Amino acid sequence: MSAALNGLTILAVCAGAFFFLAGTVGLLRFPDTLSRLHALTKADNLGLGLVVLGLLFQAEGLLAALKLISVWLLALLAGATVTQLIAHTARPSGPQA
Amino acid sequence: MLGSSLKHPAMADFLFAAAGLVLAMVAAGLARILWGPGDADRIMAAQLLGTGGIAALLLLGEATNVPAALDVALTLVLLAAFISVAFVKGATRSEADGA
Amino acid sequence: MAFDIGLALLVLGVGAWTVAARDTFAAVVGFVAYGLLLALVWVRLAAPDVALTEAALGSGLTGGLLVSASTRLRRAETRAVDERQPASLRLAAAVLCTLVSAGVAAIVLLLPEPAPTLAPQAMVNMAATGLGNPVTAVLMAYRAIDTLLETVVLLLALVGIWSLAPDRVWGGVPGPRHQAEPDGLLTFIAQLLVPVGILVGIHIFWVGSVAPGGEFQGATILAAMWILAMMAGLVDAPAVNRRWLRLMLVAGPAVFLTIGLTGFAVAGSFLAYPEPHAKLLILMIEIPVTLSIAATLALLVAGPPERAPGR
Amino acid sequence: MTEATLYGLCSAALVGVGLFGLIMHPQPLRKILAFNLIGGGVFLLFGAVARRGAAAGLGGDPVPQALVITGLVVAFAATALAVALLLRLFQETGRATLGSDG
Repeated sequence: MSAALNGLTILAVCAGAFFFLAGTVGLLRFPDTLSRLHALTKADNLGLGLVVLGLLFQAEGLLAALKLISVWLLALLAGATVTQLIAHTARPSGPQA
Repeated sequence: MLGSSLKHPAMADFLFAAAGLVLAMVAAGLARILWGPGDADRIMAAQLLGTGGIAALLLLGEATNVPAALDVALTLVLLAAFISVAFVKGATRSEADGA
Repeated sequence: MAFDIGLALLVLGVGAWTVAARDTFAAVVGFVAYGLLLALVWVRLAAPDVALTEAALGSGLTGGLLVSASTRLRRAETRAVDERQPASLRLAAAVLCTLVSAGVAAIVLLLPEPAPTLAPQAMVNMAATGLGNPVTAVLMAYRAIDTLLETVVLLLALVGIWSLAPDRVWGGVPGPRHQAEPDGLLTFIAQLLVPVGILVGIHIFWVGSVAPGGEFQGATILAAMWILAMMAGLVDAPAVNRRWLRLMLVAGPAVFLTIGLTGFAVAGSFLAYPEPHAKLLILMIEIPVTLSIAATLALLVAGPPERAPGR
Repeated sequence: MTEATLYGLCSAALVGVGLFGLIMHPQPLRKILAFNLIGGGVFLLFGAVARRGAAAGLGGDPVPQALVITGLVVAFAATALAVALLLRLFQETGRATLGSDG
């Protein structure tokens, strides 16, 4: 049972690390602000989400699990909303790249 | 949700390595702050560092058995949102100042 | 070890970038990243209490303050001509700074062995305070006078900021009035984040007696949430001449001082707690102190009054 | 080398880097940033000393750790005051630089 949970943790954390890689590549390679924004939100949400999922299999107790999920939800909410706000402030002057 | 008292030492090593890996990739993204060109890009790079840093922190906390790392992560995520809102508000205020 | 070397180099690189960046805003973003990385370093140095403070205050609240200041000063900064210092001065400064660094590095390498430590004394006496977190025990019991003075320092800084107000808005309301847009994104995020943040702030304050956390960390989060609510237009900043506000600001230090002085009568010296009641007394101090610190920190960020006080 | 020594050396370098910024930048906001950078370095030095003092089942000496928490709060108060002064200067004069002719 524990071995299965450990396996799930390894799988999810590895997938999460992959999405961080994708986000970094997107941030460095995409030509304009808005498409970089798009790449970044994907990486953010999925990368952190998968790491959190992986760690959930190791969590001790309900409070720790709840905190892990809250970290992800808050990052998701803040990230998405802030991305929108930034997109608004970036628009009037056009993509600056 | 099994206690980590059963945690395999190899698991701690793996999580530790994963923390390093995520941090290294995010550090590469930091080059965005160096290049700019716009404020929005810089905030985005900082946000990627924020999310990656939080992921690294969670992995590190689990690997080295520091449960308080969860509270640090919660604090970071709340304050990151606060900083981004301060940026948006400051930018609009700067326009108002100039008008 | 490889992880630590990488992290140390990353901290140094981001720190150097903060100094080297041509654009001030970029430097500020670098500083926020620097703070986040330092929080990771503090976890590595087995100091989760400091990691929390760094995340909340050193990086978070300071970062927000500097981000809004730098966006507001943008206009003035672009006008300021890029005055490069002469090469001779740069060289002299570089030599000086290298010497200072070398001096500090020498101190690090020559630290006495075995390292002196107060950890055993802190642990032995912790039982008497009824607390389970040695850092909180140091802040609230052994070095309580530092903590008391610190709350006073915060108030003095706030008095300094308020005294920068022009005459016509003396005692008025800090910052511009932010309009809430009922369907706005900012209103939405604030309505969701603020309650969660308040919960997290109280949690971190509350666990501080037994686990990493405490009044400064909790108060900082509460302060950030108050500012967030102000920026989203959910609440307006209070006029700084309001009596309830003044009371809230001094309540913490006042209770702290009163209990400290009572120490003379009941336990023989200033800030001594009679043993069976130590934990209760510390809690009685901590709750008003947390509220006072939260209000003070938020008003420090809000700045001097900019609008005349309403009635 | 232990991690305490490693981060101690890192703190030494940070103090130097921050000091350089404090001396060289003409803009006050950059000086405030550099001041905070130095602060981070000094606090890290305390952290290294605290880590070396690990004993009695604790990962570090709680006394320097508590001092760092106090220091962070005071550094914040000083930063807030400095920023308020700077913004006031900007409001009065429209400039955000020091010196006779900006």
